Order: sequence, then C-alpha cells, then structure tokens
Amino acid sequence: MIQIDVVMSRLFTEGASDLQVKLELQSGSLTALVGPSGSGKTTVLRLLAGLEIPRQGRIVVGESVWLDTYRRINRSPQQRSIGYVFQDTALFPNMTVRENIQYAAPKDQQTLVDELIEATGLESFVNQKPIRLSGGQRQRVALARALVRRPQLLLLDEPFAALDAKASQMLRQVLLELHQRWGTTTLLVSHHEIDVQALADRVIQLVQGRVESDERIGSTNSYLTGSERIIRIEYDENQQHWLIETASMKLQSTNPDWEQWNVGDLIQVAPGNHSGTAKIK
Amino acid sequence: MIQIDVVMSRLFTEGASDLQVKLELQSGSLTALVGPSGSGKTTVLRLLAGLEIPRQGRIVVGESVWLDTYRRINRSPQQRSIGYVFQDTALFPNMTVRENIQYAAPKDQQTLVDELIEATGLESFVNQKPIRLSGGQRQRVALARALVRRPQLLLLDEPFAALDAKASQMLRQVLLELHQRWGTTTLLVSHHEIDVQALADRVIQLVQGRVESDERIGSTNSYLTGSERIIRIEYDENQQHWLIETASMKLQSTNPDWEQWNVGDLIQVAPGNHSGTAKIK
Amino acid sequence: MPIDWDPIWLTLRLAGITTLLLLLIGVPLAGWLALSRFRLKPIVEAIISLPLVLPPSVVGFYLLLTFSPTSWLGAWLLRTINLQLVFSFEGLVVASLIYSLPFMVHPVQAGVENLPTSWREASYTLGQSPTKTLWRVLLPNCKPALLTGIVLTFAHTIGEFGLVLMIGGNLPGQTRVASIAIYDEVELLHFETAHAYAVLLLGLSFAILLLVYAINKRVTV
Amino acid sequence: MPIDWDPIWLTLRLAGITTLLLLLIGVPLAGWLALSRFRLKPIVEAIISLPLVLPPSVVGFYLLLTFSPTSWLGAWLLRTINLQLVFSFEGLVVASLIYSLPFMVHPVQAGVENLPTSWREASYTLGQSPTKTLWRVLLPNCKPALLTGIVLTFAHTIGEFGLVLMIGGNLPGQTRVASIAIYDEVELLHFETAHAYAVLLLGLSFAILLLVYAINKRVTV
Amino acid sequence: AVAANAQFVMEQLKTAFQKKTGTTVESIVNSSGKLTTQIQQGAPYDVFLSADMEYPQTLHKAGLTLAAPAIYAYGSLVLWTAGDLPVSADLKILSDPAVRHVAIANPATAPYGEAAVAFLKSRKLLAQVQPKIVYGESISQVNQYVLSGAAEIGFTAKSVVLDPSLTKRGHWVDLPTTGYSPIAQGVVVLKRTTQAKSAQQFVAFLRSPDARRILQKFGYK
Ligand SMILES: Nc1ncnc2c1ncn2[C@@H]1O[C@H](COP(=O)(O)OP(=O)(O)OP(=O)(O)O)[C@@H](O)[C@H]1O
Ligand SMILES: Nc1ncnc2c1ncn2[C@@H]1O[C@H](COP(=O)(O)OP(=O)(O)OP(=O)(O)O)[C@@H](O)[C@H]1O
Ligand SMILES: [Mg+2]
Ligand SMILES: [Mg+2]
Repeated sequence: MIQIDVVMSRLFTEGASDLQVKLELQSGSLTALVGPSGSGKTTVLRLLAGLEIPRQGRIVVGESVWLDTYRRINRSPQQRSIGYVFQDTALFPNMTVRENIQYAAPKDQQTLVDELIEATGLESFVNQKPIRLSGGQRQRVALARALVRRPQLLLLDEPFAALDAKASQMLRQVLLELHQRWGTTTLLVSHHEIDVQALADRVIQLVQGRVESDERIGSTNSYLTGSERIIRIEYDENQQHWLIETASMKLQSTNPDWEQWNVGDLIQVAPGNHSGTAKIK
Repeated sequence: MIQIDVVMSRLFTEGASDLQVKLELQSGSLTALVGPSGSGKTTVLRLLAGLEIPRQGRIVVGESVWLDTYRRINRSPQQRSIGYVFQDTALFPNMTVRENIQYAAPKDQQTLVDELIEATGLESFVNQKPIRLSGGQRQRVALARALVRRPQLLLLDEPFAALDAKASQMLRQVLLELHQRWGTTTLLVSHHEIDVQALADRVIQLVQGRVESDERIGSTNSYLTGSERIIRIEYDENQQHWLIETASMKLQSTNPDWEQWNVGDLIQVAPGNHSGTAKIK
Repeated sequence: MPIDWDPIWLTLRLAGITTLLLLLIGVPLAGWLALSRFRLKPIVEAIISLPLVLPPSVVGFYLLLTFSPTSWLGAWLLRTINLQLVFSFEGLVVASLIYSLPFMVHPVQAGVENLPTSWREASYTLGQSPTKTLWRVLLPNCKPALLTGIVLTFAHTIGEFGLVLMIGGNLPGQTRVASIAIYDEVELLHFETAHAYAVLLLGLSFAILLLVYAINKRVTV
Repeated sequence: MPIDWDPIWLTLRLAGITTLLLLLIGVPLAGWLALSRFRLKPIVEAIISLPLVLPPSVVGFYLLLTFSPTSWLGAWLLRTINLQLVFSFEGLVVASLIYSLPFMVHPVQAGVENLPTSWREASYTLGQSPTKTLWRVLLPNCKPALLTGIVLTFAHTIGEFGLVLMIGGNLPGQTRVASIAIYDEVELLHFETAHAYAVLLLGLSFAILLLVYAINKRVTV
Repeated sequence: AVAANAQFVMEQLKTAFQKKTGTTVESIVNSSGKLTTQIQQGAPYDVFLSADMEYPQTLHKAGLTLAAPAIYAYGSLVLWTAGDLPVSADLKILSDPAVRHVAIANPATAPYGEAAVAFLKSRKLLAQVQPKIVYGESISQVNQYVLSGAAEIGFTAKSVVLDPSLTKRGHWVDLPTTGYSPIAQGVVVLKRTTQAKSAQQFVAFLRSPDARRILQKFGYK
C-alpha cells in the first residue's frame, strides 16, 4: 500500500495555488492519473520519485517512509525503488539503445534486457544512439529502461504519446504482463481513453492540483466477482485454438467467438450459461 | 501547389533502406501524415524544413524551387517560409512564454501575438520560462510560436500529443481557423484518429519510408458539394441559440438538434429538406 | 614602504578592458567556430591556442619585434593613426588580447557546441539568422561557459606579467601593472611590500570573482 | 647552435603528466562543484582561480617558501616519503597542477552545469549514484568542455615558465623545460636559436593540438 | 634602466643624485638581456646600467648609444647562507652533505653566475659541486632561493648582502678575487634619450666621490 499526502505551491491556469493531493494506492494496482494540461499530473509523479520536495507531506510505501516533512525524512530518488518514464524520455545521448537499457540493469538480468528489447520492438536499433531514433522509438527505449530494475513503483508519464495505435497496443500488453508478473504498483499519466480503459483499474482525475474524481473501474469488481482483465490473447495456429491469459488464469478454446475479445477486456468464468468450453489449467 | 520528390537512406525497423516519398500538396490544403513509429514522418517534415538534405530530390513550392539536388539549389531553412512545431517543442529556455512567441514575430504583429496567447490559453503563463511549464503547456507555446510568422507551409509534428481531449479540441479549432484564414498549406503528423478526422482533408500513410496509401477525405467532396467543416460551435446563453462557424459561413439556430454537431463535422446548407432554420449572415 | 596604488588601478583597468574587448571579439569568434562546418576549423582552433605554448616573455619578444616602430607594421600604425603599441598602455591591451584570446574563445565555443541542436534548428525555421540565433538563443543559454571565459580571461590578465614586462617596459603609471610591481618587490627582496601587494591583489581579485560567482548564482537559480 | 632536444621532451612530459593528473583531480572536482548545492560554492570557485591573479614567479616564490626543506611541510615530505618538491621534476608537476587547475576545473564545471537536468534526474531515478551519473552520463555528454580543459591545460603548461623557472632551478634534463631554454636564448640575444626553439615548440604543439581537434571532430560527428 | 643586481645600490644613488641636482630619476629594473632587447626595439630609456660590459657593448655596436660604455663599478662575489652553516672562503662547506643545493645565477646569462662557475673551476670544485647546483634566472632569483631556504647556500653579489634590509639575514663570506675576474659593470647613455644633459650628468655623477662612497658601501670597487 502506498500512502501519499502532499501539499506544494504551483502556478495553475487559474492562478497560483496549492497542489494538494491525498491518495492511497493498493499494492499491485494500476492507477491512471488523468486531467487537463497543467493540472499537476507530472508534478505528482515527480513528488513520488523524490525529484520535487513538497512544502509539507508524507509518502509511505509499504513499511517504509519515503518522505515525512515533519520528521525530516526525505529519501533521495536513488533510495526509492522506482521506474520513471519521463514525458520527454530523457535518454542518455552518449549511450546506444542497449547501453541506455543496460545502464541500470542488475548484472544477472541480461535475459530481461534482451526480453525488453524484443518486447519493445527495438532489435534493429540496439546499436543506435537516441539522436537517430524517431520519437516513438525513444519512448519505447525509455519504457524499457524504466522497467529493467523491476521497480516497486512504476511512474509512467504519457508513455504512449508518440506511438501509433498498433505500437501502443503492443506496449500496453507488455506493460500489463510485466505489471502483473512482478506485482508492481503503477501510476500512469495518459490523455488517451484507450490506454486508461485497457490498463487501469482505477482512474483519478486531477484538476488544478486537486483530486476531482476517483473511480474504481473493473478491478474492485473483478476482485469481488472473480473477473479478470485479459493480458494476452492469441490464436495458436498449430493447435488451432484461442489462448487467453489473465493474471491468474490461462484459458484455451476452439470457439471462434473468442476472436471478439481484446486485451484489457474483463472476463470471468461464470457457471452455467454454456457460452464456450473453457478449461482452467 | 507543393511538389515533393525526395530519396534518402534511413534505418527502419526492417533494416536500412531508402525513404522515398513523392507527393503533391494542394495549396491551402491540410494533409495528415500518419504511419507507425519510425516510418519516416518526422524525416519528411525535416526535409521540407531544410533541416535534412536528401540524397537526391526536388521540392517546389508554388513558383519557387526550395531544393533541387540536380541543379544544386538548396534554400536554407530561413529562406523557406515555414512554421515548424517540433516533436520535442524545442522552446528557448532563456525566454519567457511571451518572448518565445514574440521572438520571430514581425514588428507590427503585436495583436496577433496576443491573439495567439489567448487562443492557446497561455495568459496566466506569459511570464514563465518553459522549464516551469507542463508538457501540454509547452506544446501550446510551440504551436503559437510556429504560427506567429504566418508561414506559407505549416509543419506540425504531433502538436497535440501531450494534450488532453478538451485542450486539443480547442487547439484544433484555433488551428483550423488560422489555416483557413491565411490559406496556409499544412502538413500534420499525428497518431490520433480524432485529429486526423477533425482536421485533414487528405490522409497519407507512410510505412517504412514509402507512401502506403493516400486518401482524400471530405475536403474534395466538400469542395464539390459546398460542404464545409465546422470550425466553431457554441451555444450562446444570452441569445439562446446555437452558433456554428465554418470557413465561409456563420450559422445560427435555435434548433436544439444542433447540439449533435461537433467541430470537424462536415455540413452543408442543402435546399428543401426542412431540417432546421439556418440563416446565412 | 607605502603601497603605491597606481599599479593596482592600472592592472584592474587593463584586465577590465581586455575582458570587455574579448567579450566583443572572442565571443562572436567562438560562436562562429561552434556553428560553422568549415573544414579547416581544427586549424583555426589550434592557432588560437598557439600563443599559449610559448613563454609569455618570448611572445612579448615577438610582439615587440612586430610592433616596434622599426617594423613596417609599427611604423605604419604610428604614421597613420599615431598609435604606438610598444611601451604604451594600448600595447599592453593588444598583447593581452592576443594572449588571453583562447581563454575566452575555447570555453564559449565548447558551451555553444554542447547545446541541443534543436534550439538552433527551431530558430532557423523561424526565419532567424545564425547571428541573431547566436546572440538571442544560444549564448544566453550557456551562461556558465561565458562566466568561465570571463573569469579565466580576467584572472589571467591580472596575473600576466612576462608579456607585459617585455612589451610594456615597466613605465610607472603607464605600463607598470601590479604583477610587475610585485615582481619588482620580490626581486628587490622587499618581501614585506611584496606580501602587502600580493595580499591586496588577491583580496581585490577574490572580491571581484566572488561577486561574479554570486551574481551568477542569483541569476541562474 | 644546435638544438638541444632535452628541454622539448621534458616540456612535453611535464605538460602530458600535468594534463593527465588534472583530468584525474580537476574533473571530479569540477563535477562536484557542478552538482553540489553547497552554499559556500562561490568561495571555492573563486579560490581555485586565485593563483592565476598573481604573477607566476611570485606564486613560485610562495611555493618555494612552502616546499623548501626548512618549512615544516617540505621537511615532513622529505622525511616521510623522501619527496623533495623544490628543484625537481616532481616539484614542477605539483606547481603546474596548482597553477593550471582553473583551466581544467572551470570549463568542465561549466560544461556539466549546462546539461539538461533531466539526464541527471533520470539516472538518479534509476538508482544510480551521483558519482556514476557524473562519469557515465554527464561527462561523456560534455566532450567539448573536456576538450577545452585539456587543450588549455596542456598549452598553458607548455608555455608556463615563470613558475617553473622559480621552483625548478633550471637544471638541464630535469627541470630545464623548453620555455626556459627559449627564454635563456632570448636573454642571451641568441635570436637565431630562440627562433629555432620557438618554431619547433610551436610546430610540435600545433601538431598535437591539431590532432586533438581532428580526433574530436571525428568522434563527435 | 637598471640591471637587476644593481637595483639595491641604485635606490641610494637615486636619492643622492636627486639631492645634488634636483633631477628625479626613475629606475626601471629588469634583466640586462631583456632591457637590451627592449632598447633595441626603441624603449624610452635614457641611461642603461648593465650588470656587465657585453650588453652595453652590443648596444654600442648597434649604434644606439651616445658613447662607448663606461665602467661605473666592479662587483664582487660572496658566498651566502640564510641558515647557520659555517661559511668560509675555502668552500669546504659545499661538500658538506647538509648542503643539498647550491644556488648560482645562470652562467649563460648572468655575469655573477659566470664568475661563480669560474671561481669553482679555479678551486677544482666544479665537478664535485655540479650535482648540487641549481640555477637562478638572475642574481635576484639566487637571493630568493637562499632566503626561502630552498637552497642552503648560494653565490651572490656583495651588493646584495650589504643591503641594509638584509644584513641580519644569515651570514656571508667574501670570496678572494683570485679565482675570478671582478665583474665590470658598464653604463651607457642611449641615443634616443630626450634629456641628454641630465643623462650625461648622471653618468658623471657615478664617478663623483659621493657616488663612489655609496658604491663602496655596497661592496663595489
Ligand atoms: N518546475 C516548475 N516550477 C514551477 N511551476 C511549475 C513547474 N513545472 C510545472 N509547473 C506548473 O505547475 C502546474 C502543473 O504542472 P504539471 O507539469 O504537473 O502538469 P501536468 O498535469 O503534467 O500537465 P501536462 O499534461 O500538460 O503535462 C502547471 O501549471 C505548470 O505551469
Ligand atoms: N538523425 C537520424 N539519423 C539517422 N537515422 C534516423 C535519424 N532520425 C531518425 N532516424 C531513423 O529514421 C527512421 C524514421 O524516423 P522518423 O523520426 O522520421 O520517424 P517517425 O515516423 O517520425 O516516427 P515517430 O512517430 O516514432 O516519431 C527511424 O527508423 C529512425 O530510427
Ligand atoms: Mg505533464
Ligand atoms: Mg517523429
């Protein structure tokens, strides 16, 4: 569980006032942070990363206190287990794509590096410097770099902004998979409905530095009803069947209707309505 | 009319090959350039701006030749009348928002500067340096800055990527208005369907540096049928009526059905089907 | 022995004028070097550093030969604009300019070269000339480099001495700058006076440098 | 008079060693100054530039006082590690280090300060220490500034002379560097030999600087 | 213009001359070699007091003087230490291991250095002392070496140790003039002088009883 309660002055469209955010994030949850331009989304991520220090506030992650202005505790960014995808990518110009990703990788994680390079579709560019990449390619490198340390808290600032529909669909899948596999808590800033719908189990709307709305979508329900979000769906040509993966299930079926499902859809295995043959592995 | 025919080597996802683009853009048209990440969209804009020099090629804008590798003509970026919104905004850090916009403004265009600041909703931030702006605010400054010289050719690289739905809707409206008012030829790179649909009269799809498809939507039709795209729609509380603006028309109506129209929709004033009372001003 | 303040003022004047002139000459030169894609650029860059590798008094010797009224250049200057560059304050300024040039040019050039190219490109696409781009966009964004140029030039001109002694001839009130005065006192084994001068010069320079750094900090934060 | 090559080699060795050591000492110092938010930073910055404002021979005299075997520091060094810093090559190196320090520190510090903060922040959020960030991310991205530091240090050490003459004692093969040799020849009015030395030194330095600049161009383009 | 080693006595000569004639004298101190070069290039000096005869001869040959150089004094050599080493004319002390460095002015450029080497040679000590010798640029650098303790012992001009401000610093011993020829010091009036009369007057004054007394007080003959 991550508890955040911070106050900080900022200039907003309506004039200078306080950014004042109080939140609790469930461990392992994926929360979307939305809101108009300049509403303070990036600022919240930076506060969590330790790149801004609030006038007053407290950030507690699980057992450990990352920040407490009263008790004068303030962990440096290095001491917080985070992965941060910056809005402007902030890749290191002197390093190639591989070196950028490898920079923070633990010694024994070479396979993860390779996996991430493949998952983000950067194989052809591993030896290029960032200056020779397109905007979308840069964003993919930034995502891979942020993931390579398996952070406890993942902060994503518009990670798909420069990506076309197909590429971002692919990356959403990668992200969801890793998120589930590692149980990372993720906070995602995005302007795009589709990201939010496909990924998040909670949507927090910021306006002028305040939380305007906070909805749990799917997830809470899914937790109660046993519904889960699809994180992978593919048709296996050899075995001639569909394959769906969620956090805790793997489902196979030869039912052609399964074609209708997409990544991010909520599904549940409900009793008695004979809609298909699902076998739980 | 703008004629482009360029060849240049580039490394693409499938390996190194040539970016080879041959296009003709109608003067005053608004063309969207779409395609997967790394397909060469930014490169095409940079070639037009004179920031990259192709291995061989020709760029002719109206009467004047901007580039001809055979005749060794190559106008510098300064000699091409362009406005360019960079994917990474490229704002000048030492200048405030107003100074950034004013930097290239002709002396007698103060009202235009103020108009653009207002249109992009930056009034509160005119005296801030870019480092203190949010991602979306920066993109709006970049847009205003590119427009202030009333360029002949407007090159927009994902100008709305960091903007939420409402803000980008607003800017699309501004853009469309200025585009029509000045008769600028515009080339827009965007990943988002909605931008493309609301703005473009032609969509060119690039894949691996080649034109994969080239569709004219709406505009050509609209030109033939007298249809026009809505650039502004609002409900006037005082007068209790709807107001729609297109390039050449202003329409008012008390018909509540008008609520259904959105910016970007094509409308025409067709005779005889009695769908509402539209009076042409 | 009482401290003679003349050399101190003379030194500060020399260092101030040299720094100012080098801002006017060296900064555009540095900008040009940073922006141009001229093929012989490394040669120009190397030439600018060359005066540094010779001992100052030897550079002074060559300048003396070049500017003395018996040389054609010296004679011409004297004849046409009545300017004598040896044994005069003007001569010290010219010599210091040549000798301190790399301290201004190199840091500023490095500063401009290290800026992201997209700023330059943005300014060009806005129809602005390289010159305007340099002054309005690039130089204001490399203040630390400019500061380095100013500090190194200023400090180095204050301490320069072999060159100044050679070309200036140690004339009181005209070319006897503080560094020479200290040198003289040390030569005379008047250590007390030398210490006093040194402390004074150090104190003044320290104050000036501190001011520059503090202002810089205020401006950038 | 035939050219004696000893002073030339000695000079190049001194300049090379000084530059190398300053890379090791000055660059981390510059990085620390650029990154730290230490309040007394302007004072440290000003102090680093101070040796510059005194004439080299006067700095040399003070170093002589500090390092002579009758001073406690000199005596202690001699006693414990049998290191004598006056009239020895090691002494020249130490003196050159002190005197050339600002030429390395200031440009590099300016270079690091001018980099976008987001790279530093990105590295920190990736859990990497400021030291690793400095060496792996920041310094490799300010090559022009490093180059400036190297060139200025190298060239200045070659030309330095007042200091070297003072602390070195002009011992052939040990502390008689090229600048002193030229100086002596000029002093003797042996202009021919002085010219020959000067041309040789200029030629060599020019070749080295050109090489440095050309390599740099190759690397960055 | 005054050669470095004559500067001590010059202070008093100046005052005496001023008292007698009412003409103020401005002395410009530098090494004989540099002064000669400067005079060749038109330095605005009136009278040149050299440390030897060679430099004035050179100027005379070049036709830059009004008359042939006149000898105004003979300097003599002393062995000097700032510590409490027992110095004696037999130079035994030079072989003492406590003496690590012997300071001598550069024999190539400074007449006192030449004399010191000649003296050592005549005593057949040169080969033995050679490894300990350090060279000063001029006699005044030798003085600084000795005073700072960097060199335990040094050969200097008698005029130095007789200077009132230095009489209490260490001790010295006269060296017999059998091993070297006393250093003849020449004076010339320069052709380009604007005050030929006063200049001649000053040269004449140098031979007057008043001046001789002062010169003798400083150990000149
Ligand atoms: N470094 C800063 N110093 C002061 N004010 C800042 C700074 N950065 C941002 N601001 C201001 O704080 C407000 C919130 O900025 P923030 O970057 O958090 O917005 P955002 O929600 O991320 O917007 P966007 O979607 O446009 O990126 C903005 O109005 C902005 O002008
Ligand atoms: N400066 C450069 N030098 C060499 N290759 C480059 C350079 N810039 C981009 N490329 C390569 O050229 C291809 C096209 O890049 P471009 O930036 O035009 O793509 P894009 O269509 O704008 O993509 P995105 O939507 O991700 O911004 C990419 O594969 C990229 O790696
Ligand atoms: Mg943001
Ligand atoms: Mg792009």
